[in-house]
Amino acid sequence: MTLRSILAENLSCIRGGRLVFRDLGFRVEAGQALSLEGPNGAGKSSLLRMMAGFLSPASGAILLTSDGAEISDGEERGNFIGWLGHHDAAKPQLTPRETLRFFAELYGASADLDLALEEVGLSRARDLPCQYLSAGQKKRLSLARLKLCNRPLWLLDEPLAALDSAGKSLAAQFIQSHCASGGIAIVATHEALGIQAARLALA
Amino acid sequence: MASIFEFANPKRFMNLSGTVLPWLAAASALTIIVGLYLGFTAPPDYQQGDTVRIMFIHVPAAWVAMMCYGLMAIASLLGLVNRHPLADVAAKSAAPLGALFTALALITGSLWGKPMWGAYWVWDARLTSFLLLLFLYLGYIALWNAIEDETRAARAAAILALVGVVNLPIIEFSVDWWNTLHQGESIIRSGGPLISAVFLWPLGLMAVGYTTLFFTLWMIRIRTEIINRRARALQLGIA
Amino acid sequence: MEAFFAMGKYAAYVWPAYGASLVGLGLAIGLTLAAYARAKSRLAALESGK
Amino acid sequence: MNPFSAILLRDMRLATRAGGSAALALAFFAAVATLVPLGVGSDLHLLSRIAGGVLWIAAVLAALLSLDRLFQSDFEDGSLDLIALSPLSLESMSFAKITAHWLTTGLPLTLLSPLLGVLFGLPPAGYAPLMLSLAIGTPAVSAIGAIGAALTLSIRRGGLILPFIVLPLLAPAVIFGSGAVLGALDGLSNGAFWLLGAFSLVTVLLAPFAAAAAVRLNLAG
Repeated sequence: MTLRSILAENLSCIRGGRLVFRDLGFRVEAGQALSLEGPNGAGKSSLLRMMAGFLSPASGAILLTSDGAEISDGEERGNFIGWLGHHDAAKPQLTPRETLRFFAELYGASADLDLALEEVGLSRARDLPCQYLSAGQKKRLSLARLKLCNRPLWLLDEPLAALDSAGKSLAAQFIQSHCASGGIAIVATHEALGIQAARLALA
Repeated sequence: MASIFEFANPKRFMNLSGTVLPWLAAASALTIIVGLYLGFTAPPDYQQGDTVRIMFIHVPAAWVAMMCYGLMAIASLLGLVNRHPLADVAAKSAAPLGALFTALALITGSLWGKPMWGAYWVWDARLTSFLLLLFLYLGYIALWNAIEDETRAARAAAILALVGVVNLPIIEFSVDWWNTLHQGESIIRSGGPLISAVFLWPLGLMAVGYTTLFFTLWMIRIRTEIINRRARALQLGIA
Repeated sequence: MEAFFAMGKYAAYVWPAYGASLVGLGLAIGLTLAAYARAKSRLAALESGK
Repeated sequence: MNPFSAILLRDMRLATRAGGSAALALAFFAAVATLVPLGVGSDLHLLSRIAGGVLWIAAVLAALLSLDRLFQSDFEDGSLDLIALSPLSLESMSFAKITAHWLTTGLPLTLLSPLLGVLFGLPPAGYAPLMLSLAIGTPAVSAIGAIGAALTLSIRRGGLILPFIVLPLLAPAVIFGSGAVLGALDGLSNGAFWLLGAFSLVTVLLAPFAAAAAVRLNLAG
């Protein structure tokens, strides 16, 4: 199921009784990236969670078109989404390899785990329980998991956080090759992504 | 905007409750006063003597306690299914009242049974299920207060109320089964043919009185909650 | 009147039961009405103050 | 390997690894069972009568002890978002977690229970009924506890409120469970095993839906 585009029309969001944003709209075509910018509390994360279908909009709609079909249901949209959140979903007692194997099985992705770990520079720390990994290493593990799950619509929340410069360029390269292969990436970020992307400022 | 502010001023409910409230309050006061008068002027029961008069305040409290949990479950279902915030407010306002009436049923029940059993608390099937009902209410209230975010608390409590209402008959049955295991037939005969006609009138009136009192208090508490949320919305400068 | 309060030697059960109910319902009515009045005055102050 | 067993095996691995909740639950179960005679006295006749009830209550408390992290640890480290977006439905995830919890807590408690029965002077004839009632009943404890765990996953100290909100819902399990052991001891067949089995079946089938609904509402948090 190849993804064509994702469209959001006059979205508004209420969280904890507070109006987070109102009348937000955008459209992203396959192969494009969109970076969400704005101060803390502007609702970048809320928008991403809304795109992921976790949070239903107070008003407005999100429409995803894949070859032929238009999907407006949040839960159904979930099957298209590759998610990278604030936290790195790495259990302290499990090793990077075990973590990747779990998500590969969960998402039904058959992939070479060692190659995936190598790509993000974690092959040396492969059998070390994640509690000993640095924040940057855990973020790299999340990037490996994101790529491994092989989903067309990437929703990334601060992917560059905790990464060193090598890590940042690795993340940028991942996003670029993802878009090049026809995927969409919507990224909430404070730093410049270093790739060609449309920008949407949330006041 | 089906959001928290949409009902900030639910005109329909406020107008409706505004007109109904005085009548409801008057009806409840009247029925309770007449019920009490008839209750105290009725002759003592040939078996239980004057303790039978406790039945006039035990049975209505027990009835309202169970009715309230049913209403809470219905409001929770409405709140969950079509996300109507007024339903959440209704469920939230009902719980403390339900807990109060359950507690009253427990107190009056144990006082009613004391002369016969010789002890203030006996693990009688009916009293035990009311004790568990009280825990259901207190659990509901505790869950609501433990979660900060208002809408999340409402939905979590609604799920607990629905799980509770599905389990209530099972709990009732298991307690009755348990009671026959340990103690034989339950002692309090709280309803049915045994009551002579002279007691039926006060019991009926008090039941109506307690029920209308419950609805009066419930409606006032809902209005209070709506007004508070309206005020909070004004303070936040949103509505 | 004396016989009335004796409640046929069950006074120690009937009156506490009625007493508890009176206190319980009285508290409920009192607290509910107090909260209601407080809310209304708070709203009135806010709306006039705006 | 399908997603269901991915979650099942991961949760079991996490529970049985060092610091996992399985060993703690067993230790707690044994601790409660040894404390009661110290409090109640060593009269074996009395202890054998209350053995079924005490061991059942200890089993319920031990299970609840390890339940409040059932969803919370995945909620806090972001795994729950990823699981929600995976092909596995939240209902099947909840069922997998309930099964993993029972296999790492309910089942070991059941196997350990005759040993503690000895401490209570439970006659050997009582071992089989005790184990049977725990084997049939502890799934219901895991299921109802899972609903409570899902409802309280956003509360920082949810562990304290969890036993409180599920207490009345667990009453039938304790009643039928200990009733079955007592009935077997007295040689009267009171149908408790069947009632316990029915209760377990109903709760295990319905709990995943309630737990999934509670998880879903917390994802929208």
